Amino acid sequence: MNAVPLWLIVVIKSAIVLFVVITTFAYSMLFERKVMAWMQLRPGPNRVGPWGLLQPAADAAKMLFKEDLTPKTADPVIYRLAPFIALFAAMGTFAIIPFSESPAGVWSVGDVNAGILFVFALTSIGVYGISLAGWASGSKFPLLGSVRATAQMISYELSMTMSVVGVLILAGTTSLVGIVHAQYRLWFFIPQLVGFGIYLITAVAETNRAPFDLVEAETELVGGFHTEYSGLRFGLFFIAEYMNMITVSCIATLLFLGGWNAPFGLTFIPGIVWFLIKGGLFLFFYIWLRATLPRFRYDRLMAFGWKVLLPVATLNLMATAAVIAAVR
Amino acid sequence: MQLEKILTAGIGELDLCDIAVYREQGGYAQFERAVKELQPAAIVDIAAKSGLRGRGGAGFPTGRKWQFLPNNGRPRYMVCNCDEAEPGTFKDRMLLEYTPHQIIEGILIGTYAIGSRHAYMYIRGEFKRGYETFMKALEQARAADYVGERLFGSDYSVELTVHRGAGAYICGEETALLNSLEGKRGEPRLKPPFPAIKGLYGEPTVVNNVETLGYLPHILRRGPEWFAGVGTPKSTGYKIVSMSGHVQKPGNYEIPLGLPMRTLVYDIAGGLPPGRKFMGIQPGGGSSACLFEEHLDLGYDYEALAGAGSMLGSGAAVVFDDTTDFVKAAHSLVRFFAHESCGQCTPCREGGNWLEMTLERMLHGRGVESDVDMLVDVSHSMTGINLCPLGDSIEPFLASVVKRFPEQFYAYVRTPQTAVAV
Amino acid sequence: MLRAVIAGFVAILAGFRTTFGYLFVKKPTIAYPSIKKQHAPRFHGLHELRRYADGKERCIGCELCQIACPANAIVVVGAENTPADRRSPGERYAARYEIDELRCIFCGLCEEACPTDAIVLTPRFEMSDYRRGSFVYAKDRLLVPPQGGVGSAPDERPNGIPADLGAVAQQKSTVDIATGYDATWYGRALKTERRGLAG
Amino acid sequence: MTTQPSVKTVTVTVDGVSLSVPEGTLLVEAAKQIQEDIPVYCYHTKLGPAGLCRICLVEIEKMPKLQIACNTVVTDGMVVHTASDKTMEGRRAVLEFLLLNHPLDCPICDKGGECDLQDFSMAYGQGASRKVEAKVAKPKAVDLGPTIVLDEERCIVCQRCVRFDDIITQERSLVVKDRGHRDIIATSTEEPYVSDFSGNVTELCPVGALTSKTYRFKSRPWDLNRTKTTCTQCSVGCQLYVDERYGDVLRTMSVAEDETSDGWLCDRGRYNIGFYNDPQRIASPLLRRGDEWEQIGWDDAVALWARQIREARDTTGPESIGVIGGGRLLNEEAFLLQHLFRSLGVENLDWRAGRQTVATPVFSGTYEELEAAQTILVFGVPPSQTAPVMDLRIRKAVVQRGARLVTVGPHSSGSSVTETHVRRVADIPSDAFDAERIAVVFDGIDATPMRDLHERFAELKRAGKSLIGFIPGEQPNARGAEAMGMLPRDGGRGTREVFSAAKDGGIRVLSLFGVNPALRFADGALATAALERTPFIVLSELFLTDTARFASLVLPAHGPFERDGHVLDMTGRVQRLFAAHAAPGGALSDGEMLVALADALDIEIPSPSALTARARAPEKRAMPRGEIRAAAPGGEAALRVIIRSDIFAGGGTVYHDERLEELRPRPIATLHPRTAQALGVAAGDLVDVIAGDRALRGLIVRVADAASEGTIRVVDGLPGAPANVLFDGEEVQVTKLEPAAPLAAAGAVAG
Repeated sequence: MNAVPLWLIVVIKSAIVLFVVITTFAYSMLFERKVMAWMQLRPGPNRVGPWGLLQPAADAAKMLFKEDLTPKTADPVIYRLAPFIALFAAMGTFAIIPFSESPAGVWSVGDVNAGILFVFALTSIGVYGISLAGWASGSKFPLLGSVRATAQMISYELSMTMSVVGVLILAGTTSLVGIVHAQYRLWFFIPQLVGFGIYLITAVAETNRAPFDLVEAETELVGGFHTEYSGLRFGLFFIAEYMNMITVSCIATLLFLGGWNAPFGLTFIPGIVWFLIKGGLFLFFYIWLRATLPRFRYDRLMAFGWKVLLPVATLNLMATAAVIAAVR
Repeated sequence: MQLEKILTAGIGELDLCDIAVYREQGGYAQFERAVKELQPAAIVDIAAKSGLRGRGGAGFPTGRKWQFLPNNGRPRYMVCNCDEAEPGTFKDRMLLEYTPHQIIEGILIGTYAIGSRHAYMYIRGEFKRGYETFMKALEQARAADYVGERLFGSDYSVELTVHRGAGAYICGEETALLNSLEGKRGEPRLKPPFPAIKGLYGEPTVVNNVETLGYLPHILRRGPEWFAGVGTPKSTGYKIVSMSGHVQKPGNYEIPLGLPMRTLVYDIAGGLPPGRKFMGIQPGGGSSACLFEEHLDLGYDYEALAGAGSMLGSGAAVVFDDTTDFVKAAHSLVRFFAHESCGQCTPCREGGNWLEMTLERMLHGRGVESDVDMLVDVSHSMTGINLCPLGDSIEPFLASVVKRFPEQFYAYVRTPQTAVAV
Repeated sequence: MLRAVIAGFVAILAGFRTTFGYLFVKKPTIAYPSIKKQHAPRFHGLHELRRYADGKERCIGCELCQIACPANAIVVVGAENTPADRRSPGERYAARYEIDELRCIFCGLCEEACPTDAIVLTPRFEMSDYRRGSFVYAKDRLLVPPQGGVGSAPDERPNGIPADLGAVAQQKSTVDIATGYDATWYGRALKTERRGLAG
Repeated sequence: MTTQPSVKTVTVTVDGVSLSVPEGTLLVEAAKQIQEDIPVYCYHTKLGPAGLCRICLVEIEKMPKLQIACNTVVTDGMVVHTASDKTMEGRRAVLEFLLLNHPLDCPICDKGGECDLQDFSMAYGQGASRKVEAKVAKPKAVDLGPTIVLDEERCIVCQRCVRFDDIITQERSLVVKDRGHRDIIATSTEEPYVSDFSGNVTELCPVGALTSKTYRFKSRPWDLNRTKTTCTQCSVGCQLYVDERYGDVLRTMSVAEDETSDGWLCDRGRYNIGFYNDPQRIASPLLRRGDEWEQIGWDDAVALWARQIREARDTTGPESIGVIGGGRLLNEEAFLLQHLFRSLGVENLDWRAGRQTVATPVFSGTYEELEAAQTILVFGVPPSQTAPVMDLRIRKAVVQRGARLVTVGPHSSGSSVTETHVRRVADIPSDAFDAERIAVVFDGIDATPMRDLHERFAELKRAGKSLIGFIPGEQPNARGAEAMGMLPRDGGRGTREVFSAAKDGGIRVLSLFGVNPALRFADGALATAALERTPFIVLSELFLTDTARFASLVLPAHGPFERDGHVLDMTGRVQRLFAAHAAPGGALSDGEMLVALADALDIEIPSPSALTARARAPEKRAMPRGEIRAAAPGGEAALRVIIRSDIFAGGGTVYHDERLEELRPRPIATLHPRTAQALGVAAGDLVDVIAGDRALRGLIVRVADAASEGTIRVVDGLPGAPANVLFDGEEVQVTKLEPAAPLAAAGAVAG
């Protein structure tokens, strides 16, 4: 151990995680397109490679070679910086996410004892990328998109945090590994069913996915905050979005679905597999949702966030606290 | 039946081409009397009183025609129409070849009557013998000072110019004749203006038929009352009828107008050949409608024939017996009129040819049933809308025979199923 | 209120069931161009200019198709035949005949208007290209090559469909069929899978 | 005339509408008052009724048969039905007859789309023919002459063409041949149909039987973009429609209601349209570099031009600058031209660049007045070749109104009407001046007879007679140029003096606008010498003409149908031009050039609206004195040269219009048979015509009875055979060329 310096280990770990996450991103995109197509009675991408498996590579190449445009009215520095903020925030969370556990230790880049706070901190930064991108584009649709993004983030992050606090109360720790360990017997989505529901909804809203994708809203805002973006910079937003999806999937897995814990005592299957299956299911749910539900109207989105979700989340939190207090 | 001969008197008996013989018969005396004793207006009055009508076909009162001339001091012309080409007509030719002096005298009287000093004689191109005879007679008349300057010591001078046509039927139409005289294409002119106002070389002109002018000396000699007393009140005087077709004695007969056609056919022309049955008669040349058995008792005069739907025309009566194929007869006439169309106006130019081709097709056994109706329809639509009467000449005969003998036409027609377009 | 919420929730679930069920339904998509469908016999596709049996062009350059065209897609300029260079039987032929297939709405009015049955719409519909300009089809691509089958007279066609249209369309194809333009990702030419009139 | 109260009106009822029309009106014209278009084929307003087609049948109450409206004079109380069942049936029958033998090749027929037979068939005809026999076959595509193709099958024998040739042009070469359904249109002599007005028959033809060779199969009428503008091929100022498609001027059509042209066009105006896109047309300014032309940009060209002008003015003074042109410019451009150069102090301004010396008559008259004249005196070159459409008016006056035509000078009128031809002014019959209305047509070249008759004219005017003058000159807008001030004032030099000065090296910069003095100036030798000696010549032209050989800078200009503005016709009427064709990209209009030059020279120019107002309000200027170099006196028996005009002569547009090749005059010398015999030459020989050291070489001899004895007639303005080396009326010698290679020589001069 000593022969290898810590920074190198971190770099190697980061590289592995990045590779895995990027690949996952790439194929989750293909996965989404395929699943969406099937649900819409289409074959989906099938021209590049067998069953369209090389489609992500083709898309990447395309993104790379497209012209990178900057509008005349844009703030050039922020305009160029914004996608990186979004991507950085999205990627940063993977630094602390534990994927599995083995006798040698936890499978994560870094195990942080306040991991959940770190995650929320980073995802909150992510909205800056979107807001800045919209503002810096210097045109009206992106600006509207960014305004929406900000409002939506604030509205739903409250409820999300509240739903997560219930888990923290149950687990008694803010360490992600600790939370997983706390679910060894009982996955938290059972006691925290309401919280899990709120988390599902708010997670979708947080990641600007359908039916809460009002930030992009092609029908009203052309492309929302990324209307002016093209080429690689647009690709970065794209990556960030999927990264966020993966992140919230992982968080959901860790907080509510027992992380890498095997269900029904099927422990011969490695924990990482379970982790992936659970995350994958969560991702599938995302896509399913998108293929099924139409987009919310903006005022209803806000009304739902403040008038339904927040009270319910508060009640849930208070109930959880009351139960725990009573048990202890 | 013995008839009094007026114009035809002496034909076949005397050599009337000789001016001496003609003068012995009283020739040129009336012209001399006219110039010496009568004012032109008086002659016009006599002609009007006599009821003399144009013998060329239209039957327009001669006196009235002369009265139409405007009194504008412009030169005026007399034109004698000897372009006889109507199928079945051969009276002018006879007059031209046998009594040319009578014609000359008639022309001269007419010329004097209308106050003209220049007359034209338009002779059909095919009349070679008649032309030569006439020219000889004209030389004699000139030599005898009937044509020339200051006649009979008066200050009246007259010139007579002879013009030969080139063989176009249409030049029998007066305005086409004038065009031909002027050296233009023999095409009818647009009327109005009529020749009496604007005729030869744009001046007032009278065009009279040979026969019409020929009666003038006789009317002068015997008085208009005599002439008006013959015939019917409206159709006065005599008329030479060219009888042809299925009669035993075809030829020219001079008859008083109003004579019943039965007399004309059976008594004068000798009736039909033995064993034949009378089927029809075309009383007034190729452009007149065919008349039938029931019309035979009608008088041969302008009104009666017009009343029966036909016309007296130039007085060429063609008799048809029961051996006649009326389809062929119609085809023959239609072909003539189609060929003679000058091509100026559309219905005549195109319609005649169309009918000819249709009849020809029927004769060749390629007709269809609807063709028979079409013949009547087309000939009717080309009638009444033409510049000159030629285009209207096809319908009368064709329509009358189709109506009377439709079975003859249908006999040439195949059943529609087997018909093929040619 | 609660009932409404539950009903809404059930409705959403029904929606989820529908979309999930579709995952396992056979997809109706036809894998064009690997697989081609037989289209209607009178399908209106790419035009062609036809010839008479003696090889002369049917088109007389009368421009009636041009005036009939509701999309203003056709340009015709006439010229006079000379004894030395006789293109069509009459006096006049089309010196220029161009159709902008991008403007064309394939309504077939040109075919209707043509007095000599010179312009016909074939069933061929594949005419993709990379430049706009190449969609202006001139006589070089519209006119049936002299050796390319002369076409039957209009009244001899079964059901009014020219018998040899397919063959002509194949001849006039803008893409070289012999080498094949449609292949799988690993390079297998799909010529053998072709169906329809173009193959 | 129409205002006289003596004209009685009659009332006629047409289709229930009561109309009041002057007595004597034809029914077909009366019906036009209520837009009741009675169909006609043979009838034409200007040709009168013919009664041939029988389509204009109408039903008139109290008349048993249908009557033709074209020859029915309306009478008071007449009641007419133009759309009754009987009328329609009559029209249907006539149309059926008309279409019996019509080939129905409408798809390839040039008339298709604007054909009366089509229109009336749609309106009154029946759908199908009942005729089953084959149609009568007649010759198709008969070459009737150099301009016209006849399709006998389409002909409906309305004889409009024949009557046009008879009544309007009085030439009488078209006739109907054969008769019945076999009749065809042909020329009386079997010779090609050659007429300077041949194109009109294609417009008159109600079907597609007569078509123009230039327009044959070029387009269909619905494709054409039509612009109404003024023809500037000569000074008559006919209005015409220009039909253009895809950037090609395809045909021109007359304007029926035009008062100037009376609805007719000459063949030059009608057919000289093929040069606009000629490959030889100059498309950018050309600068001479030795023997080569170099294409330069407009900025450079104008800068060079301005520099040359400024230098000349500053060093040798404005007298060393000359400007010639205006006769081919618009009024606006002519005004701008003189304004610009006058601002520089230049007075050497003149439009006169040919033989014409005067453009504005003392007493102007309209063409209608010319038509009404009782005596028409024509001095010098007859208008039949310089202003053909005006000549039609003269013919109309002579034939239809009985006017007397007297031609004075070496030329006879050349038109087909009777005339009195005298050589000298003194020989004019004195009774010619007795008429109340006298028109004087003067070629504008040699004003001597005008001066001789000046007293006489003044006397006539004092006697209150109507005396009107016309100058059908060589340049279309010469009168406009005069009215806009393109004449030397205040001691300025005219063209002849400018050339004389230039010959002595006194001119440094010469700007020529649309003129070709090398070919057209009366004294060709002087012009050539002057152009050779001038250091810097700027020429605004469409093509590299004979004058361009001397130019240093050639500027591409706009052609006749590419211009927008005003001109004055020879009667002084302002005529409007509208651009009907887009000029080549590199060309500028003369006005644009002048504006650019003014800009480069810092000269203030009037605003466009002021310019237009000026162009519309011409100033009447006193008639300047025409001068011409007198021909050298010669013996009585001397052979004299007569320079004649030809409508298809001229160096520019006609020679770059390949479609007119057949119509261009050949370099021909016409001699009377006896003169030819005396000279020992025969028809077809090649001769040189020599006067002193000047010679016109390689002319083809033609022998004609119409030529005067003791004269040799040559054509003016032929590139390759410039007749202006000789003086009109000069004594010449003729040398016959040895027949070494006559064909090659003929080719050389013809080219």
